[in-house]
Amino acid sequence: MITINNLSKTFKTKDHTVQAVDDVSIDIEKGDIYGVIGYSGAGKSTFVRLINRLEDPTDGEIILNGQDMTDLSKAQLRLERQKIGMIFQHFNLLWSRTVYENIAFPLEIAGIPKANREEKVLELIELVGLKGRENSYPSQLSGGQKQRVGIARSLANDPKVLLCDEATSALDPETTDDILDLLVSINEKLDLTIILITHEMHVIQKICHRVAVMEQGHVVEQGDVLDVFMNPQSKTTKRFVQQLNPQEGSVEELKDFITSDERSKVVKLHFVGHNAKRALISDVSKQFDINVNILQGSISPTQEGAYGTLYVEFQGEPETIEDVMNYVKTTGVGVEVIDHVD
Amino acid sequence: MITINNLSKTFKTKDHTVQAVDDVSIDIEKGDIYGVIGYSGAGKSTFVRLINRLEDPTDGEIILNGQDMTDLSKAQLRLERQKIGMIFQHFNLLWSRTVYENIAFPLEIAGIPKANREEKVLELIELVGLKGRENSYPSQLSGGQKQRVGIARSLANDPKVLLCDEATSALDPETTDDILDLLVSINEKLDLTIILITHEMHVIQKICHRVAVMEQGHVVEQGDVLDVFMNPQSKTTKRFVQQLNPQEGSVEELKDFITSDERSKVVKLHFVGHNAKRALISDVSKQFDINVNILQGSISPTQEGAYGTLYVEFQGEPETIEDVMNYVKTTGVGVEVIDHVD
Amino acid sequence: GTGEAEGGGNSDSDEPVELTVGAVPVPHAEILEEAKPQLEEEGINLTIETFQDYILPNEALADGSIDANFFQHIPYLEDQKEQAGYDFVSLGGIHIEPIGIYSKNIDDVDNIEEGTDVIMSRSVASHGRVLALLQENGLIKLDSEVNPVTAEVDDVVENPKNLNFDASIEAGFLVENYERESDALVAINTNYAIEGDLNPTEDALILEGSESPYANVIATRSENEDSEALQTLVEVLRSDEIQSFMEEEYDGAIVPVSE
Amino acid sequence: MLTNIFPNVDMEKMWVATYETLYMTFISVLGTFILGILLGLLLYLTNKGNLWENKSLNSIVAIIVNVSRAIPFIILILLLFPFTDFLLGTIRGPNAALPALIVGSAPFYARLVEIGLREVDKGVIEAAKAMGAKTRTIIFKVLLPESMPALISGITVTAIALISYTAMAGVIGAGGLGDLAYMEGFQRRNNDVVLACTIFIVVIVFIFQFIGDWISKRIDHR
Amino acid sequence: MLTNIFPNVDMEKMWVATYETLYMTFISVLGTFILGILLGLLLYLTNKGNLWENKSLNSIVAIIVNVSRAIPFIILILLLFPFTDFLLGTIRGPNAALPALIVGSAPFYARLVEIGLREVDKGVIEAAKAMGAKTRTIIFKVLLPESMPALISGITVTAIALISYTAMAGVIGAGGLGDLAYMEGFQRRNNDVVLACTIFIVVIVFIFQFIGDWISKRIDHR
Ligand SMILES: Nc1ncnc2c1ncn2[C@@H]1O[C@H](COP(=O)(O)OP(=O)(O)OP(=O)(O)O)[C@@H](O)[C@H]1O
Ligand SMILES: Nc1ncnc2c1ncn2[C@@H]1O[C@H](COP(=O)(O)OP(=O)(O)OP(=O)(O)O)[C@@H](O)[C@H]1O
Ligand SMILES: [Mg+2]
Ligand SMILES: [Mg+2]
Repeated sequence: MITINNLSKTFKTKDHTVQAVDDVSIDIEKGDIYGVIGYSGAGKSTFVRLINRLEDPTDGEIILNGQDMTDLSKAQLRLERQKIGMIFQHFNLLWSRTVYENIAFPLEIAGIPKANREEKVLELIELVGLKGRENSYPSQLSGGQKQRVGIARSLANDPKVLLCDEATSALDPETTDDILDLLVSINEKLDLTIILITHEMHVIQKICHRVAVMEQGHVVEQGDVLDVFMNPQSKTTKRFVQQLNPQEGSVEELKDFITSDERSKVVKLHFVGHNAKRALISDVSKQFDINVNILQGSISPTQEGAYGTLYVEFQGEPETIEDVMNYVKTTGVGVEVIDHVD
Repeated sequence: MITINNLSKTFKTKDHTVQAVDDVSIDIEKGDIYGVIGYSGAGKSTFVRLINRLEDPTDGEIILNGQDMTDLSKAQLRLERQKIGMIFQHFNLLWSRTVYENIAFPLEIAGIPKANREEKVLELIELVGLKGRENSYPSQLSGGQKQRVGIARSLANDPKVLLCDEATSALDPETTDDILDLLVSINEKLDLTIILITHEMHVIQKICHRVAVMEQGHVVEQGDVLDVFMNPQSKTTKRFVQQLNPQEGSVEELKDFITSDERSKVVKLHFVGHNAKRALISDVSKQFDINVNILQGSISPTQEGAYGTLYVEFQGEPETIEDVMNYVKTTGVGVEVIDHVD
Repeated sequence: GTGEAEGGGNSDSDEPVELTVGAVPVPHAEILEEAKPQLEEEGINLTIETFQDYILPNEALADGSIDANFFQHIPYLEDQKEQAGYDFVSLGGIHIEPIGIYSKNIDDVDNIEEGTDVIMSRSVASHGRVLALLQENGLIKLDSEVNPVTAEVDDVVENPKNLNFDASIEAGFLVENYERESDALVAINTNYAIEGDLNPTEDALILEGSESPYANVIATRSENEDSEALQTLVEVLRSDEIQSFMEEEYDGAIVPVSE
Repeated sequence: MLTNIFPNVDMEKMWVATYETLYMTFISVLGTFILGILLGLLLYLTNKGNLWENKSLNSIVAIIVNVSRAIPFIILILLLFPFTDFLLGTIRGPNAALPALIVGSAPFYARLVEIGLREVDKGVIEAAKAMGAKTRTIIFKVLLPESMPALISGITVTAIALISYTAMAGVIGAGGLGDLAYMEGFQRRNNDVVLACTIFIVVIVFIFQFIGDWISKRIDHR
Repeated sequence: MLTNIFPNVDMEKMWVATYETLYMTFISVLGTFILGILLGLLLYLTNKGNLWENKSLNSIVAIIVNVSRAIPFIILILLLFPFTDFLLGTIRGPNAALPALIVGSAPFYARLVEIGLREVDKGVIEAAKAMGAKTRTIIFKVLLPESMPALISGITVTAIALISYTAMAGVIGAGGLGDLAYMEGFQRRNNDVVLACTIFIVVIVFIFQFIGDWISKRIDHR
């Protein structure tokens, strides 16, 4: 659906040049919810703005539905843009227009006659759950409601692709969940391809099928969400995965349990995917003469199955612990001895 | 240290009156980090603004160090305010002043001669880790650095109390942790009483000793953080506690495990406090003929010990499961059978 | 200031006498400028203050910031004395600036059509003068009870040609109006006419005669009436040299007087 | 009783003058609004980072705006004589005052328009671009509506300045209250006429301010 | 060569007039700055929700500001004669023009000051209050410094308008470039003098604009 080849964008300012996007190649399939995650300044916004040519690429190509976005005339580009929806962090609604008029705006731009707009707009208002608020002005809406208007607006021209640049970063956690649910349902209902930029890992976890991790303009990792979660390669990705389980990061509390006693070992268990062995601790306790203390960690469901990390303490004879470790490895659960905390 | 009795504040506007704070009584002890949590509009900001009299209470008293804040003259109030630090969500730094000058501002207000300011300001800059940035303007700082300036500024007059109104809500998760660590270290170093407003539960979890939950102007629950976490009474509190373990909220995935099979039960285990039995699953598996599948949940450390919830599946004979349940109850771990998900 | 003026005229004194006279730029200030060397010989140091309007020179004279002024004719002076209660006297007329009525398209008084526009300066002081001139030429009749000097457009009682009066144009714009409003009659003060490259004696449709009562005078406060310096000033301005300067410089558009 | 306090005030003349002042103000406000918005849009659009970024065009417009703001009104009237004559066939009367009034105040208003346009949220403009909007659409459906409260309060300020400006148009026979105050009041030393005209002007000012405030409040949904 | 293009231009007179224009502009800009900030602060502080909230005082100041903005300059000069005479002992010359220039432009600037003050972040004012600041401290250490770029660009606009205003002060013998252009240039049909004066005025305008932009850029650390 969207193929991006060797995309680069360099900004030149007076005193320095910034390579905001650097040789990025990505394939996005129809119906995907594709997440792009990265720290501030990683180039995420620039990347997404290159897709609808709000920025002109320095190099590379963007093929959307077989159409190379980089060699369109101005008029063609405008038409093409009408088929790409975009949702913004700060909503970017026109305060001078009501909810209805804001949603009708892209239809006006596309030159659809007034009479034909109404049905579409009302349908969208219904879809995003704003019935009854047609004549409210944005200033009379809450953040979540504003973003719903933003979503409805982005869908007005029946786009094939939806670009979301930090669409939920300005919202509180409650409302974020709400909006994400709405995006998922739209994705399913309309079979829409969504590219979603965020710096919040739980947004990726909650709704994305695939993810790319950006760092200094490069894509350092990409693939299925679970694959990336399971085997984070780069430091950035690891840090993001930690974000999902904040406790995993703060391993200081484990210190008290890490002793030189051979009969006690702190172990990190990593559960990933549909076949993660959920009964592992129970099994081990039964089969081996060993005590398992759960110290901290979490297990959570994702779009693609269970995922999580538990830090546990094995208490028993050194040899038994060794046996247990070997057993765990056969079950497909990741296992790692933690012998120091820094 | 701070005693608040029957505090109320009513806003009267043209078409309606709002009871923003309604009969609130709270005791805060010296050195406490006291959290106030609640949804938007619950009256948190109004509450904290009543403490330093940025709003005049409609009713009730605020006794700070034995001094009733409600019957001070204007001049006395100004002096009293100089002893109360305040940190704001949007930092509220003067862009026209450098970091140094911003931090010196409260000292200027307190009429401290220029020569005597320098030492204090430099000490504070050191404390909040901004050495070398003295002459930067706020616009040249990141959000976290700005908030550090805000913190340093609030400490300039050696306040006895620090009021923080959503001090971290405008910051990204990384920076939030950073700022919270700084607050804890200041609390410990200076034995400062901190009142901290937030709508983010993990902020409370991370640094507060005690917490009050506000809803529509009322304090619906207050006490030690762990007590409130363990036995959330009101719906609001429950929802907040859920925020901490997002998976706990999304129990839909448990549906697949809840069957009419008598030999399988989905159980919620609730671990609270220092004596939470960490080896429970291991124990049970050894002692009883039963399999324990961990479905989802998390265990995390708090200021007052471990805390968490695990959803597990017990597989075994109905009577055995019954026995296990009884056994678990004796260990002090909360237990509850989940037989439906809504 | 006043002090010097009072003690003035003592040509024996080594100290020159300071004299400050207010005037409008053309021609009054220029005439005064021309008289400076002669006055110096008489031991008078003349300072010229120029004004753009006709109210302030009298105000300045009244409050003592100038010793005399030179811009107005007797009828106007009389009118102002009455209205503002000034205690002024005229020390004598110096010249007449005959006002003229000009038109680009109309070449004869008899060819003036019904409803022709008459454009004149917004200076109220000159309205009566223009109206009197029109009356003399039989174009209108003024209320006989009104002093023609202070007459206003409202005082026209007979207007057989239905002339259309516009009495609010900035004096400096009159020549421009003559150029562009070609079907109108434009009353132009001589100084502006000269500056606008018009020759009053040739170009004017109607020109005031030398019998005009509108001689421009040196005016001062009554207390200065006997000031020797001011007497000397008047004498110098009436001298042959200055009179011939006026005739030559202004091409006959200014008529010197000596009574 | 009023004739005692205002013995020299001729109400008929007052009404005529009021009409002239209102006429000149209305038309020149209209002209200033249109010309000012055009110039303001040009200033804004050709500025750095905006739709028609063009440094030299921007400088030229800025020079025109600055220069005409600084030229004294009387000189402006003079410079515009040929143009006014060509346009209207006369250089006298209320109509002849309009070109100078408009040229004198439009550049000032243009600056206010530019300031107002700069306040329009860049994000909203970008959103319109992302929807495939033409520049014309962005101007008429985003820039102007979103800056309308600023444009309205700007034209209110300008209109009030124009009221005082119209007095100067008296020099070409445009009449109006300011001119009446000068001709009948000041020159004839009738202080009552000056006072009466001033009162009338002040009332007009308040009406303008009221209307401006009301409109800008009505259309401001921020 | 220059004397060929400008045969009637007397450079000495030009410099005198330039000096007069600059003198009047400088002093009146200074006066306008101070009086305008005072009035602007009053307008702001007495407004709803601000430190000295006071509806009637606010209305009174608003009326004064509106009224003096609308009174034609010539009438203003006239109305101020007694005051000017009392203050300076004369009603003529550049100094005598200053009261009218200042009274004529301060209200306009006051509005710009008010707009600038409104832009000051309410949170910052609140922070100062929470630190126990006196109103005076808030005014001098928060409100004025934080709105300074707006105050500076406002006084730049006002100063440029004042340059054109000074031309009108010619009626009381204040001189200046605008007056020279009118008296020596226009009235004597010396177009070269008009042109030369206009060029001088434009140069002054650009210098003012440049200085204003430079200062406001320097002090703006946002
Ligand atoms: N117009 C521009 N001119 C110069 N540099 C730019 C421009 N836009 C972006 N950059 C730079 O490009 C880099 C990438 O910016 P970008 O906005 O894409 O990051 P981001 O990942 O979206 O960050 P954030 O999470 O803060 O939004 C940054 O270093 C930024 O400073
Ligand atoms: N000055 C005011 N006038 C009228 N109503 C007010 C005023 N300030 C606050 N309120 C109302 O009081 C209630 C409590 O507001 P408050 O700002 O204290 O809530 P909050 O808990 O801080 O919310 P948030 O998380 O959004 O900051 C709200 O309903 C609000 O609308
Ligand atoms: Mg971004
Ligand atoms: Mg709040």
